[in-house]
Amino acid sequence: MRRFPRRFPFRLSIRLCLLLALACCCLPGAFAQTPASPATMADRLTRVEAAAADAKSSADNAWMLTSSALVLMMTGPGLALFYSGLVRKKNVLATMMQSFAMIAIITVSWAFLSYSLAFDSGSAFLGGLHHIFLKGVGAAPDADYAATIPLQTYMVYQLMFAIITPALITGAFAERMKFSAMALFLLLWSFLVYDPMAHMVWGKNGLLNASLGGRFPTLDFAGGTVVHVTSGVSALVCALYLGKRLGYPKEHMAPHSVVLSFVGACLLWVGWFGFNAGSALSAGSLATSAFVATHFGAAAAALGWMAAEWFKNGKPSALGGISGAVAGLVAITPAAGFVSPMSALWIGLIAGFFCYLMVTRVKSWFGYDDSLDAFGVHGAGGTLGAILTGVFASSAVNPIFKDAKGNVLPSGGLEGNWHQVLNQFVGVAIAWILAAVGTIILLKLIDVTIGLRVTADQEAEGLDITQHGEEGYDWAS
Amino acid sequence: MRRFPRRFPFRLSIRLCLLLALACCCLPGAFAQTPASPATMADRLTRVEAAAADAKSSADNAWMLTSSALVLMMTGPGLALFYSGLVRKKNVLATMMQSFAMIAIITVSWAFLSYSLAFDSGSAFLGGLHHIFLKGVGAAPDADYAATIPLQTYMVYQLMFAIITPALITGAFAERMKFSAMALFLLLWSFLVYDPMAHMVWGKNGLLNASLGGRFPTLDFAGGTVVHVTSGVSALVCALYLGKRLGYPKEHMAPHSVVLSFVGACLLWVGWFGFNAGSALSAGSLATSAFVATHFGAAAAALGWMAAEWFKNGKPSALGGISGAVAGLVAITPAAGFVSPMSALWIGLIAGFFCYLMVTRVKSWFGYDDSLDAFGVHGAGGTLGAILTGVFASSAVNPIFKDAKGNVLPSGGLEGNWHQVLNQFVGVAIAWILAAVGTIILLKLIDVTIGLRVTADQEAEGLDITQHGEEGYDWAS
Amino acid sequence: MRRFPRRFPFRLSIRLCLLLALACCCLPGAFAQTPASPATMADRLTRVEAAAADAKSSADNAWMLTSSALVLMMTGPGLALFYSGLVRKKNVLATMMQSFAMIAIITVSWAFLSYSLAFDSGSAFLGGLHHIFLKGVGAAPDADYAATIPLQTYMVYQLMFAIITPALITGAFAERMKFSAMALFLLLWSFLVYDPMAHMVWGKNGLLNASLGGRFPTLDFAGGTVVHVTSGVSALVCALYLGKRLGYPKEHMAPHSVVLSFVGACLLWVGWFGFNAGSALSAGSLATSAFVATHFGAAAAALGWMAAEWFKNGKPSALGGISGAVAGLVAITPAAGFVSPMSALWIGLIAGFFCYLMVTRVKSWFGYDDSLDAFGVHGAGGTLGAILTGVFASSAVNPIFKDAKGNVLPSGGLEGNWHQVLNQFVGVAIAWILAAVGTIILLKLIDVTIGLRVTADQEAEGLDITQHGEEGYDWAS
Amino acid sequence: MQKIEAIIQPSKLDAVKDAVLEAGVDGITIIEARGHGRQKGHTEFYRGREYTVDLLPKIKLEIVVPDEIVDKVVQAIVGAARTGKIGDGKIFISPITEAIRIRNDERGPTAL
Amino acid sequence: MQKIEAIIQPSKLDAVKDAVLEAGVDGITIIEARGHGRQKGHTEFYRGREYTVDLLPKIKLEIVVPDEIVDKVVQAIVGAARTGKIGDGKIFISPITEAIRIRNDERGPTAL
Amino acid sequence: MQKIEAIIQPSKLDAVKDAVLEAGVDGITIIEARGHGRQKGHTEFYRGREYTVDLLPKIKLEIVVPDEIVDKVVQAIVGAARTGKIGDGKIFISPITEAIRIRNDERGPTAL
Ligand SMILES: Nc1ncnc2c1ncn2[C@@H]1O[C@H](COP(=O)(O)OP(=O)(O)O)[C@@H](O)[C@H]1O
Ligand SMILES: Nc1ncnc2c1ncn2[C@@H]1O[C@H](COP(=O)(O)OP(=O)(O)O)[C@@H](O)[C@H]1O
Ligand SMILES: Nc1ncnc2c1ncn2[C@@H]1O[C@H](COP(=O)(O)OP(=O)(O)O)[C@@H](O)[C@H]1O
Repeated sequence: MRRFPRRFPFRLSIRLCLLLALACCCLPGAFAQTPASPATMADRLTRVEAAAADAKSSADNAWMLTSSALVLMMTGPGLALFYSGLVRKKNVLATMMQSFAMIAIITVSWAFLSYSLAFDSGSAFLGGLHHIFLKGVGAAPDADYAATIPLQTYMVYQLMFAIITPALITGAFAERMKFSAMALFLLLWSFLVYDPMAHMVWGKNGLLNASLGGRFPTLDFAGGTVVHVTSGVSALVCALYLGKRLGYPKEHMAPHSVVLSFVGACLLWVGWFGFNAGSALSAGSLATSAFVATHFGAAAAALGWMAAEWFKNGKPSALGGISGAVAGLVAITPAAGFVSPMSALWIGLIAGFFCYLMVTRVKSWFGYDDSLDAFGVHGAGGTLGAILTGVFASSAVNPIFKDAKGNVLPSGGLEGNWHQVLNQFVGVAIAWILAAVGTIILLKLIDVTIGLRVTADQEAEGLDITQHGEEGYDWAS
Repeated sequence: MRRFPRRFPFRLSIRLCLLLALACCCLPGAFAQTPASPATMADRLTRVEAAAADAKSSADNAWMLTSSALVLMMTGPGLALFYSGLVRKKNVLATMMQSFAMIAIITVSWAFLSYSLAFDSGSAFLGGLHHIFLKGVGAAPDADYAATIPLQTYMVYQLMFAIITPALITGAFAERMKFSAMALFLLLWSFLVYDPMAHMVWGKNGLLNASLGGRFPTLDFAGGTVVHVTSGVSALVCALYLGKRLGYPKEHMAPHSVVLSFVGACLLWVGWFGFNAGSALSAGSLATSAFVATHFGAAAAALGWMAAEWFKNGKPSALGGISGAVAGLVAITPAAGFVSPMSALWIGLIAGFFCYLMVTRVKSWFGYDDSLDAFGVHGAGGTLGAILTGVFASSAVNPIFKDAKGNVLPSGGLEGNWHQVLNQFVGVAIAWILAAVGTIILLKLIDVTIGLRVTADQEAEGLDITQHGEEGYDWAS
Repeated sequence: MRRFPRRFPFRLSIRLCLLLALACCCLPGAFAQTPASPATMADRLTRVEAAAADAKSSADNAWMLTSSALVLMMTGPGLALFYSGLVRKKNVLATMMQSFAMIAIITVSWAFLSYSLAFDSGSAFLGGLHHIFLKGVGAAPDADYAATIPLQTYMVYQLMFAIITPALITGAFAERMKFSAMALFLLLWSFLVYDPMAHMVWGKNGLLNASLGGRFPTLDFAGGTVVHVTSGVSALVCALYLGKRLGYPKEHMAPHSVVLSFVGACLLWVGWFGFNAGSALSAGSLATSAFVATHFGAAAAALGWMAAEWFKNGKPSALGGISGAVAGLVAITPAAGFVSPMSALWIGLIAGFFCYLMVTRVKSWFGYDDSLDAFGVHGAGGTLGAILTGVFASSAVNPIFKDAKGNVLPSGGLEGNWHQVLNQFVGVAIAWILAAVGTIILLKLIDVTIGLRVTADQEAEGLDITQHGEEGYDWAS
Repeated sequence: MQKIEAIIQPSKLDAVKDAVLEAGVDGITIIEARGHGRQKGHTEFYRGREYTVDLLPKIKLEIVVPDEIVDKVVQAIVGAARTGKIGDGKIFISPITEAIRIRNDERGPTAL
Repeated sequence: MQKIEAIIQPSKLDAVKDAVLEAGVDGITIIEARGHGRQKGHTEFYRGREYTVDLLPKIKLEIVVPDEIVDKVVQAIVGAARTGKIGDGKIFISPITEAIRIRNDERGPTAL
Repeated sequence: MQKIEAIIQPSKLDAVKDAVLEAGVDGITIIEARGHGRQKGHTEFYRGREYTVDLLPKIKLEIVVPDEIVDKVVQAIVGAARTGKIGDGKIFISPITEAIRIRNDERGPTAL
């Protein structure tokens, strides 16, 4: 029944009364449009040009507000469920709280300081302080970031990214870190690691900003380096610094509810459309191609991981399927707006296999306890995705490089521009270094001050009771 | 990668073929636009003016349909999960059913009668009957309510509010009310309390309608008085009238699954963007600022409540965090479209502390059994928010008051217009009185007819089995 | 506070800077618009016409991307939760995996082949191969399908339908089918049954395509025949072919968690707005009326089913309420864009009763084990809805039939066009035959090759452990 | 030493626990159980399928006590658990030959 | 009086329950358990980590009966619970010195 | 034959299980339990309401063994379950008059 809308007879009438309505309440001197109007054509043109721009702005804003809500949904309940299903019953609430605390804390720090540090113009490495307390962040758009939506929309959309990034790290030190230490660490981390990285890649004058002429243009559509590499690498450092959970790996530490994790993973998938397609910052066809790439990457990665399990264990698992999907979503994140649907399938498939190996083999080789595989999935997948973006980026999908005459230049390696892969390495390297160094410093700092880990007894009793005085499931009732 | 969309080379071509497409199937005499067109500029202008208005309408409609879906998601599964996690296992389904029944029942009563009672023009207190069975509620917008979206969109969006409001009350009499009595009570309640209140605040000729020149202009952006004060106060009356649950407070009545409540709370938060930002009724910058205020209020309140717990119990709890978030969402609801982001943080913080005290102290002082704190959170938070709206409302964010010459007048107390706080009190007072009186009458009525409470045996066995013949979790399988 | 947006003073300024922004970065020769511009009116007109078309496209695309995300959410986590809550604990993950596998598998097959088979023009029964590997599916719209959105958006939106349809079938053979057999069967099924049916009803040259002049114009707004009849009928065949679960019906096989099913059902409801309102393929008033019809149909059906239970068992159940809602959503699917809100209530009410009888009576009469009632709800409800669409379709809501002179002709039976009911029967009949025959062939094929059912021991131990090597809930932790 | 096994209504757990501690017991072990007996169950409906649930939720207490206080404890349980309705439950008594406290290998009544 | 404790396969619960009631038992208490024995467990995989699960779901029945019918009940259980496969479970019998019906303080076999 | 009932800390389950199998036991039945004893519980807060939780999670093992190896098994349990902290748990021993293997109706010690 698809085309009938456009056959609608009374649509014209609607359109007209809409017009009048709009006229009456939006356009000064609208009366001027009644037949008897003396208004010159020029006036009408100017008004309708404004009206068209306003309509475009509303359309893009509608999509960006939806995307912002979707990205928040990724952290809560998405990630909270995904992670808390993987821990033992006695830590389910504490794990959820780590994601939830990020929503509450980072929101405030973002409003006070972080937005300015990340997106105010400033040095190549960090933003300035002109926007602290969101000064000057209002309804007017900033064309450097998003020309058709209120800057405030851009601010709150970016906030959702700043929330989920530290929340991802919590997977590495699940089941053993003090709540107070966790909160303090991640707050400082967002200042020391996230804000600079976001500025370098997306901020004005950013060192790696490919769209605003950064020194080393790194392609990162939706945060492969900014979000996943930084969080994943920091996760690895945390796992190494904090050490293993008591009894790991000897003891039985199977997920207490893969059911919760499954639901969380599905919500992550759905929310990721806001994360990647939203990063087009408008509702045009680029959003669509990012949307498609995202979905394809996730599906292919889920198949890749499951295939690996099928081959290795004789059967694919639900946990494997959802882990693969998340790995694919991570890997496609930097590429989403640059690659064709078919390339997205390749990236996803490779990521599925790669992360499977990282999580099942590499981790056990080195023997660190990255409890929920924050590094294995986000660090590894993010790094892989960032590199592959340089390989698969297509100028047909998104002609980002042009010569002086405006002729489109090749984007990625497969188009002959292998140099871009180098730039990608630069971006990744900086993210690795910044994340690793920043994380070590902060962990050390907190370790010597308030301490990082709960006591052995508390760890045995569980964080829910010892950190929050609750139980996730009440046995009695 | 933010700006590339707008660098897209083949976007012009798209735009053109879009244009043609649109032309072909939307605009009568579109052919007139081919170069060879004889059509006068005037014709083309008129058509493009209509096209721009249509585009704006589609943009706003896209956002409002999304918002409507989000607000439904608040009730189911959001509120259903939030509440059912807080009860004992034996009442989990019954608690969910109370929310679910509202979705089903109020939808029908809204279509038949309530929409008309609330939004048909009529007296200052109640709407007329011109729109029963949705007569005259079609595709054409009603400029008094929302000039750019089909009236039907407005109708269904408002319906979602009418659904969640009575559902909120169910928290007060959880675990002890007959399903039949609950359904009948809340249906009548929506006629007697909700429809009049909605009409007064938002309806044409409404006594408190600030945008359509009501007698006592009360600022209520998204339903602080209409939704939260009415439901919260009615909840208190229900708790007092029905009395305590058997064994309360002596017996162990801890939440059977804070996990469920956590998920529900997160979905409430996400859905609330539709609730508040959707109340802009368009996708413009006002929606953005309501969106931001909503998120900030929730985050600050979560911190406030957790801080209070940390101070009092030595540790913050997950239940505290989510309760705070909901309290903040409630308090920011009437203010969302009027206050700056920073004011939103203040309102949230205050609400977090205030509701914490209401729920933990005041309730135990008076000793009523508001089982899930519907009053402590929605009644108290809603009242607080309505007052604070009068304090923090900013004419810079939303210049609602103007003098004859159209000069912007101060909005809230902090701008010097303390009189507005008085108006807010009037609105709140009316909501309190209407809710309290209406609720008592209905409870009495049902009590003497079909009876309100289940028998002691049924209460002990649980509502799931006695009211619905099911169990939430099957032990055997 | 509804109207303030349109009173905004600085909105004009925004609009202007928006305009400039848009101008600067979208329109070649934008400078031409500065007062001093020499550009002729005609140029400006052409540009603004393009801008208006672009805005309309973005608005519709925003809604369609949102809808696509919502429809994915229906399968995961929606359907996965709804179904897995109804099985026994030992099969919870396997049941979720059946839905999840469809997301992963069908996505790839759709990209490779299915999209082309379904939507490439071709014969009346099946599409061609011009679009394999999504060749030619780009940013430009295809006016035959959706004139205002990128064809890629249409492709991915349709993909979400292709995913959920086979997933629905899994309800029939839950708790006893091999994972490998399930995956292979449903993959082949989507080629043999879904793609042809989708082509016939929605594809170019489709035999039943009512909007593109098919031979037997069947009204199916969002997939009553394509999605629900095909999946439901195939489900029946599966149930008959595979036979009963061990111990059915003697043994205790109550849902292991109606709580999960409840959450799933609510998410299905919310997602269904994307399914039905999204099928308008634009964000105009038709989307709104489909949205309203969807919600009303679901609510009335929930009441219908609950009323039937109340009458029969003395109490309504939560499972009954949600089953009714789903039945209503199924039945309203083909009608959503053609019927008035009041007709939607009727369709829903009838569907609620009808499916209740199918599931509780008819099934036990015939004694097949349609474990989760995929046929009773989707097959029966879909068939009923398709027929009732022919009865209630209203030319006032959607004037689909016109005579040569363009005068609107009656749509449905109640308007006198009983002939349409006949056409509906044709569409339904074809769906039944295609689904039944195709399913039998495939089941036989797989049965003789790799085999369909797990062993009795595996079935007793549960599919989670035997098919996936996991448990849904870990008892120990 | 004697082992007292008591099957009671879940709603009585708190009361019985307090009464037993009153009676001088130091330790109790509690287990969730399902019981079938004279108390008739209820009917559940799932999509028209009717289940008669005749296994009702019960709580089982296991208390090992020195012979002297057996009667006292039994009285305490009966007193606290009784509602007079069918389904109140049962108490079973059996001999325990040895008790060991894991912490310090204490044996016999002193280990209780 | 004797206490009959039977550990059986969960899937056999309904059958055993009916058989036991057949045999003239009035009351049964059922407890979810996990069992380890000759029956070998299975392997589970979570992100490459391999768990050998050797504690399998079992159901434990506790039935206190008058001495006379002990054999009859045991036969009933064996008959209903046997599949012949490893893992069918065990029955243990031990003496009960006293039984009390909480509802009315009845004692001895009549309390069962 | 003797029944050994051991109540232990959940975190000790794996260790105790291995130790007991070491000691030559063929079968074990495990039950989730809650325990009250000298070990003091903890406080939980739900919206300001304070619950003192004095029923702590425990695991109960039931092992029926031939008389000969009772001490050996008890030692194994004590050895593996002891942390020296209050709450380590208890072991209770009581006689079993008969044991039957359902699978093949074997009786007596050989059935264990
Ligand atoms: N012979 C028995 N052996 C084991 N448990 C029993 C026995 N008789 C009763 N029970 C337990 O006691 C509970 C209550 O017994 P029931 O006959 O229902 O009520 P009453 O004890 O008041 O007669 C039962 O649910 C069952 O768990
Ligand atoms: N000595 C024992 N003490 C307690 N429980 C036992 C003992 N031996 C077996 N069981 C229980 O009986 C179940 C079945 O025993 P198993 O040896 O696996 O099969 P079978 O009884 O057919 O030899 C075990 O899972 C365990 O729960
Ligand atoms: N007399 C008893 N009867 C039954 N169970 C007991 C008894 N005493 C202790 N227990 C169980 O043993 C557990 C540990 O006992 P507790 O007194 O807390 O520590 P400890 O054994 O180190 O003194 C208790 O939680 C309870 O489950």
